[in-house]
Amino acid sequence: MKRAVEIAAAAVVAVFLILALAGDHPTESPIREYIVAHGVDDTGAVNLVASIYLGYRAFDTLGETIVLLIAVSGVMFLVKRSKPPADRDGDL
Amino acid sequence: MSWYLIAAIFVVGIWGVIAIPNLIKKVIALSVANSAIIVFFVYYGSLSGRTAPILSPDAPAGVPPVDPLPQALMLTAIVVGVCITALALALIYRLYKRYGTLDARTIERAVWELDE
Amino acid sequence: MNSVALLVVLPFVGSLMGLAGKLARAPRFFSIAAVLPLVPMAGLLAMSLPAVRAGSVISYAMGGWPEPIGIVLHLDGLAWLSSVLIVVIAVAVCVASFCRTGYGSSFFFFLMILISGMQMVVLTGDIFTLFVSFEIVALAAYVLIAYDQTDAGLLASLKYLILSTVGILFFLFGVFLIYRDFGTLSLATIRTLASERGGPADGLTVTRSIHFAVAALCVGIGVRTAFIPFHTWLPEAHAYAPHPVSAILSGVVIKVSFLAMIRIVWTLSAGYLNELLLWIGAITSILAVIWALAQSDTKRLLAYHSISQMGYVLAAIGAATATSLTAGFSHAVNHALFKSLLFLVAGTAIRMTGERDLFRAPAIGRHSPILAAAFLVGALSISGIPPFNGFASKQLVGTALGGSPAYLLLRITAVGTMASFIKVSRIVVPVFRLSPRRVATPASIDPLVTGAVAPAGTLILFPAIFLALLCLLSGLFAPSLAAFYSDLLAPAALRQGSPVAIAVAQPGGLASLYKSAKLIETAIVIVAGWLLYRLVLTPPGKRIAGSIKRIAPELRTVLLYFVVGLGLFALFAYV
Amino acid sequence: MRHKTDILDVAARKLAPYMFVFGLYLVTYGDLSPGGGFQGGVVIASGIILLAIAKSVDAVEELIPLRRFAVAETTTFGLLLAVGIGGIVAGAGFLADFIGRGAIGPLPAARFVYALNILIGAKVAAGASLICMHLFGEER
Repeated sequence: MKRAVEIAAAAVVAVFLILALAGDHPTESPIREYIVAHGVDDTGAVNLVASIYLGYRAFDTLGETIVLLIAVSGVMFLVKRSKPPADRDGDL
Repeated sequence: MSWYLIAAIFVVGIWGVIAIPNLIKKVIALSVANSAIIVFFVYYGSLSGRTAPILSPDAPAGVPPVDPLPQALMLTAIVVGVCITALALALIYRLYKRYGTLDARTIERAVWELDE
Repeated sequence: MNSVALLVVLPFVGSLMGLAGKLARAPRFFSIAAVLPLVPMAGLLAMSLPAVRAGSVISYAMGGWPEPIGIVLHLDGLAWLSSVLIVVIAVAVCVASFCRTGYGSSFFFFLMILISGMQMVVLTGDIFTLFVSFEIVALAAYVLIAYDQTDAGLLASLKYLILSTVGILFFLFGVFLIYRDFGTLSLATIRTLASERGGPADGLTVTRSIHFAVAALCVGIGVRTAFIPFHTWLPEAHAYAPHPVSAILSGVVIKVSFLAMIRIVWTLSAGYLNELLLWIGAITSILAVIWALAQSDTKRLLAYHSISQMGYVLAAIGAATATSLTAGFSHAVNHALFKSLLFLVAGTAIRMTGERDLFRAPAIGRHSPILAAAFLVGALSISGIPPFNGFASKQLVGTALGGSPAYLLLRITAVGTMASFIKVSRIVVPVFRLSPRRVATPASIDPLVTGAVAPAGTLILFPAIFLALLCLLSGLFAPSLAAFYSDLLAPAALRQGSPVAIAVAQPGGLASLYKSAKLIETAIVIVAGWLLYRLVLTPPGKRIAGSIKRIAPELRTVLLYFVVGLGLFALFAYV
Repeated sequence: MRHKTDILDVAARKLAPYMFVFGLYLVTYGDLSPGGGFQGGVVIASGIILLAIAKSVDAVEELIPLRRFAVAETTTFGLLLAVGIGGIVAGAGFLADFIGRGAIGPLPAARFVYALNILIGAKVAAGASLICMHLFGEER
């Protein structure tokens, strides 16, 4: 019974994906054409991935480094301290 | 066809998160599903060209490069996925140290009965 | 104009101060330095008010790259309002956090990161940046929820992590579908492309996979917004987080993600989701209030009320009538104000008495009458008693919903809210201690008698009084505030292609705020609430409450709920 | 590590420097060839992690104190923000290229991308190895 529910859930996800992926889709993208044409001139990076990653979408990259920073300090915070903080609330 | 293969990876990941009680395996399943999403993007990007998106002077002329945008986006997504995994492992580690088990059901029963 | 970028950058600088405090071992100084950027942020927002109110959008291209290529931040009325809300609640929460010595500068690091992440969510006009900012908010929230390192906190955090990561994977899938069809990630460009492709008659006739994309995006954000059936992480996460964190999580985090969802629904003009949102909202509000009524843990009860009140917001937005946007927003703002207030005071009460169970906790009213009064203001606001702000926005929601059958559910919810706040007010005022459970606390160990109640600290009084005053003022000036909100929101809604004529401001609907019919209705709600409260305390009522309380879905069930919700949204997308 | 052999020890010691060099290569040539700050940083971090697994976290800590990693992580974040704000100060906008471009030659032409690559490489290397060493370090 439990298995059946789980398989049903997976089936819902599968049907969702199949229906969502079906159909024809255009492959032309104005952004791609712009980047291929102007990427090197705009940012100077021959590697277009780098020119997007650190040029056009550098703000995403900043956000990503912040996510990394939170993860690092979160892991340090959670794993290092084995004894509970000194000032505990009485609550659970 | 490839779309459906990638979709299968995603479904396996989601199924694993739901069905496997072991917390570490749940996190692995999350990573699997995350990888499926990454492959979706990169595969779609690869459909539109033939060469790497590096426009150095010695690159073959006339061959369109693949779409670089999904690749750049997925770099970010990969980092985010790694960070989530790390944080999840740290949390699981703390719970494991306290309860001596990785079974989600056992831990949940123990924790929520604490405050009954 | 740099002000928009600074709104995001300043909290980052603050968080850097928090980190520096960790390394430099001078936590007190750096903690204060960490929260100081909130002051210039408030100034920047005040400065940009005239332009925003005139209906213009202040845009800022990150790195100077224009819209479809780069990332552009937009400060419109919607973003301005939510940004102000974030800053106001953040100030109150930061002051309250200083009141306890246990929070080092790393706490403020995570708090400021959370704030900057929320600023990114409200300002960004790019769906992939939206994903990144959601993850910033989420990771900071995971750590903050587990900050006290209790077992319950750790597990609540892990539960939230797994559920919302599954959600965000679907969100990314939605981003993928949109990129595949439109070849762009900027919401404004998507909007123009979509309206070019389809006739504007029924909104848009985009491909079916875009409908699925909307479903996937909504499901991903739905986990953050915590409406049924994605609500399951919230009670634990908000209840076992440190008290100031609960205040900010309940106050703004869930609303900010909801804003992002409305933006996406508007942009892709998924008007067909309105009906679903309306009913999900109504059902969420009533089910959550039943759950709340059954709780005996103070913070859990408040957490369930957050879900319930988000139901009101959802229903109002879903109703898609002339006043609905203003109604939903003013309720969201008001809820942020009074729920933060309630969480802060309840947290202080728990800290003072060391007891989470509201039946066993002694009332703090005699020790700190100001806090008790502030709590009562919050309780009166949330139960919709005039002249506090909850009354005004609930009446507005009523106007927005009109004669819809969903409004009936919301009326019943109002009764439940009343009852549960009579119940929870016993942590501050001993007047309501009529329960037979009172004998469970003999006078000999009653902390009130033995003096085991810790002092509240004076610093907590400032945010409490501040928020209570805001609750009162926004209630008294509700009509003009509502007009102000609709001034701000209408252009933003129209620009993003909201499918219905939400733009019409209707202060007339508010002029009749204090009509006798409404006051009588409120009186009926009060009486019914009191009766319900008495009913819950009878033995059969307690038995039912106990069995409802024991329904605590475990992780597997939670994920199955998630899949059910996914199916629901997909069904609406498909039909 | 309970069952440690000399092979593991020697292999790790010989391999790690090459991984560092390769990582540095990926970081510094990220704007010209496949690679970049993140990828190179991860390779450097995996070199450190290899040392930590094959020898011990303590051995790595003797080499470089963990605290220094944390300082590096914070400093690079501060520098990234400073670069972003520098764009505002220079009038080009947050995170805009305000350094300008050099000619193609021995020095990198895309100076801005190059600088960001190095910052992100350092940050990722420090961050990823910190995460892993904290998770290993508890074994003691």
